[in-house]
Amino acid sequence: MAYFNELFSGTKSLFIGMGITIKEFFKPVVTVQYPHETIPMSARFRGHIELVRDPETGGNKCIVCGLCQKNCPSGCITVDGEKREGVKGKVLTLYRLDFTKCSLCGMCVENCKPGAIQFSKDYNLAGPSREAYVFDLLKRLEGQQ
Amino acid sequence: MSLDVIDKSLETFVLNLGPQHPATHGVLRVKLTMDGEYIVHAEPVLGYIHRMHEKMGENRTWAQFMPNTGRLDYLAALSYNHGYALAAERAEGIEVPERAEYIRCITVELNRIASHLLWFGAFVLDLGGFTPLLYAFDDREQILDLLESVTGARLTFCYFRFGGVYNDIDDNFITGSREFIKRLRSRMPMYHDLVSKNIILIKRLKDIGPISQEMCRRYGATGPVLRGSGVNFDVRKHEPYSVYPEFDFDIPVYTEGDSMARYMVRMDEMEQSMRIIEQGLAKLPEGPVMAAKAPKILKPAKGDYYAAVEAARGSFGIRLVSDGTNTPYRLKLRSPTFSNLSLFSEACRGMILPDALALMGTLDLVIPEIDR
Amino acid sequence: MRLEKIKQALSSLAVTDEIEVVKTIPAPPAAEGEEQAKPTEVKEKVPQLMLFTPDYAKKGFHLDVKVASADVVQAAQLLIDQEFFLEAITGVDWIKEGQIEVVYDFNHWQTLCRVVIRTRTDRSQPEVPTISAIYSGANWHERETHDFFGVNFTGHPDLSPLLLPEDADYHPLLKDFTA
Amino acid sequence: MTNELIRLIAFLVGIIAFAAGNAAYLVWVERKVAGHIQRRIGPKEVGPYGLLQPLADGVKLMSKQLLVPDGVDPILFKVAPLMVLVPAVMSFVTIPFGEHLAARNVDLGLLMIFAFASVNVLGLLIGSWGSANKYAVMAAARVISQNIAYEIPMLLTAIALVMATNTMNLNEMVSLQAGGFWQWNLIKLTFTASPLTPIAFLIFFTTMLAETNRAPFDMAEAESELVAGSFTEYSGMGFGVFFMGEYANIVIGAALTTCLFLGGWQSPLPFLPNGVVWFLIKMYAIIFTVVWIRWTFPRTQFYALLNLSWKVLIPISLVNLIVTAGWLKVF
Repeated sequence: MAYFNELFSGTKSLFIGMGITIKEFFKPVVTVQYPHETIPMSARFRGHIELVRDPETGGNKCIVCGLCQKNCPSGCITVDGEKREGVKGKVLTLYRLDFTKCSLCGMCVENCKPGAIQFSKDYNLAGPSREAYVFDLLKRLEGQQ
Repeated sequence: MSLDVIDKSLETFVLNLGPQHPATHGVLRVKLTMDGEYIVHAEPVLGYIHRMHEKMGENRTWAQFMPNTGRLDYLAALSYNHGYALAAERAEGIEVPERAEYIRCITVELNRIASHLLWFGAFVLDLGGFTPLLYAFDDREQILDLLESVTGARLTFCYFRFGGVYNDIDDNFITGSREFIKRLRSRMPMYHDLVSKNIILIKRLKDIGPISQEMCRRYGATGPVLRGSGVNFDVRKHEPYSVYPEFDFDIPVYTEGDSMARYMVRMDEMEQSMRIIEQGLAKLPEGPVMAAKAPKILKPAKGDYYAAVEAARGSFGIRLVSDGTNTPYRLKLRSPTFSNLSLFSEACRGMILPDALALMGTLDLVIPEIDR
Repeated sequence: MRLEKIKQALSSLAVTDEIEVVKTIPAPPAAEGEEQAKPTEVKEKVPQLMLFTPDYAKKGFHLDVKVASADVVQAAQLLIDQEFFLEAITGVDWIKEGQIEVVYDFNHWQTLCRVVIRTRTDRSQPEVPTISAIYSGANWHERETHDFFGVNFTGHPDLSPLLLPEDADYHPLLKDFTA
Repeated sequence: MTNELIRLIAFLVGIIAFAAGNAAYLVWVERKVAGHIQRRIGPKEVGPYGLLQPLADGVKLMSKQLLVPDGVDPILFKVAPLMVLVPAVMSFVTIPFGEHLAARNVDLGLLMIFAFASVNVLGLLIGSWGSANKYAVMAAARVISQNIAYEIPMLLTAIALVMATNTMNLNEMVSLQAGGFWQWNLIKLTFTASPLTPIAFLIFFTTMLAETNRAPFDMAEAESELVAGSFTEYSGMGFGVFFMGEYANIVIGAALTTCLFLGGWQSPLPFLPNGVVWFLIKMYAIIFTVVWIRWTFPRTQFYALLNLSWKVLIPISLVNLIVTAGWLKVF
């Protein structure tokens, strides 16, 4: 007898399963058609880091202390600055980020006292070669003028 | 049904369940000596994605190793951050504020549900059913959005710090999680009807791949694999850490020890995690999110420390040996799937290939975590 | 209760080591703990039974026993009889003392009792008998420790590299390993 | 004589166009239906609603190099795809699409289709054995035992039907089912021949699924276990021809089910005119169910599949046969 009721309960479970999929068949589509529509990134999304624009001077807030360079686990930041007379502290001349090695952990942004760097929001970073991922953040900042 | 394999002289051939195969999630190679459809001997070959995290640990400061822990098992990365943070806090003796503990538990449980949902989809895909994978991903997407709104990352979070969490959660995270739990609760019966009660799947999983308790003890298997064989061992209850004692949730245990039992353990665990999140959100205290006197540069006292956490796949343990400097002297990562997989070669002897793959699916493997 | 039982069982295997203890007044022979008087420093070798029960909250384990490398198999047999399961095997390279330490972690399903068994072997010729006959899970753990530290587990069925490529003869986790 | 020849050639061209067109656009239907079942939309980029997608696939398959790996038996490797496609297209000959739209009105039409149906299994076997690939050999072993196990219940249900309608000629069988839908074999026979006919219909449908290696029984191309089963070594048009063969088989199976049980080109209501349209509607409804099943169920376990056939389908179809015989004897 178990043979029959297992048979019936089996076929019943099959039809229930098909019922579910046909219900889903008529429901609206859930996916986002990526190349045509894109979803806005959340406020705290961690893209690659970028220099923050200082509202007064229009330049960057970096004091070239090198803390981010020291704290980065994979050593992908190289910072260089020079002393200019009449300017207190150092002026940033080079801020190179090797994004191929960055693991987006946020140690740099977290330990930056003046808050000179932040996470950017862009995520589609297709590039032809590895060098395309070595960003010069200073030029990027000026580029955004 | 399992062929009792007597002598090896049978005419067998070696089949490579190669590093590139749809059913091995990641790069795991299993050298199977097969006699026709039956497996005579299976020998997993590891190391295809071995990155030597432990050596990286030895030449980075304590805080710099945190992103590595997320890369071990990227499906439940927060549990690994939690394990490492716990071990370091135990070594240094840092007190974590109440609110941070609650946030940690809530985000870890959300991450566990996301990991189980992905396992559910991928497992049924291994058995041939394609559609449940996409329904599960639909739900999982909501968790990833929630966690992204708080931590900024979707998969490899680097959200915990020694003494607390990176930043606080806001209100729409709380309302978002509650709304998510309501939605997943309404969809769970649909999953059970579509998959768990389906006669084809029951026939595929019932008493296939039995794993006995004694085998689990000899191999040190933990997590849902162990709970599927009738042992009530869950680090959250067995070795309570963080604020888990405040939540009342129970541990699903099934005694049959076959693939169906392990499957049902994970399905019920999703329900339990939802209960934890609800209680966590209800009791969320106010207060700081970062310990007041968390040292910037960690220098734990000499000696070795051990901390274990219940990750989605079992008990993840970290053994830190510190010699007082700011870089760890030795950092051992005890990965749960490493032990779970070690019993595969004994468990799948005499089975046919599809059942062995079903068994491997229930072991819920993540190969980067095995290879470290 | 379980901690006491296993402590009794393992105390027979525990090794007594000479530990340099800074102390002046000869404290009573310390069976269990180890007192440390402060006033004047006199370095004295005191036989000390290497069996400690550290505070779990601070260290993360309940019992820490140092065993001669020959008795590892016996210790493992004792532990499996009391239904402990093997959590992990860790190698630590103490290059300054010229020794490699192999640490075994055991835990128990019913009651929380993490037992740590340590052995020390000489660094140039590390030899430890294998416990894979008792704990089959140790098979992989030992192969991995052999990969990283070169510890030769005598009696191990197949000590070929597990995580490193098949022809790897280097041991990366040794402190003097240069890439 | 010549107009008979012209008629035959016209039919031949029509059939091959029908088979090729169907094979291409069933892929599109399958991907669209699978998409919507999974709450996504399926191909949309190439052409309006992705309608040109099959053409793009066809061009891609043809432009790919047909790789013949060494260590492979060249003759078997090349013959196999044809052995799957040719019988499928051949058995279109006897399917009565419309009143007069049947290429050859063969008296033993049903027998011919079953004969061809068993040949395509041979094609799969030769293909996987020829490609000297371990996964393919395992797939071959499975496909053979699966098809043997599912040939018998298919024939038994067909025999029961033939006994009830005492004709093997598909055209006559369809004309017997004239009148409203209550005249269709599925319903008429339940009262006149054997009450088990709906179950026989289900068995016939399941065995048709198994014959074409579809849905829960896809042992030939079990992606998640045997990588790609019998088609592992095939690339380019070799794989394309196998694919067309598989879809042609599904169309044959669906067409056969409509002719035998659902009254081929008969209109459901008596006053509506009969015509090819009804035949196509019913056939595509069955094909939709085939696709629907594929995207709902996991694969059966190999032994459960064999047990299902030997212990469940065959006994029931035997009972159906005996009941039909008894019923006909009595009345």
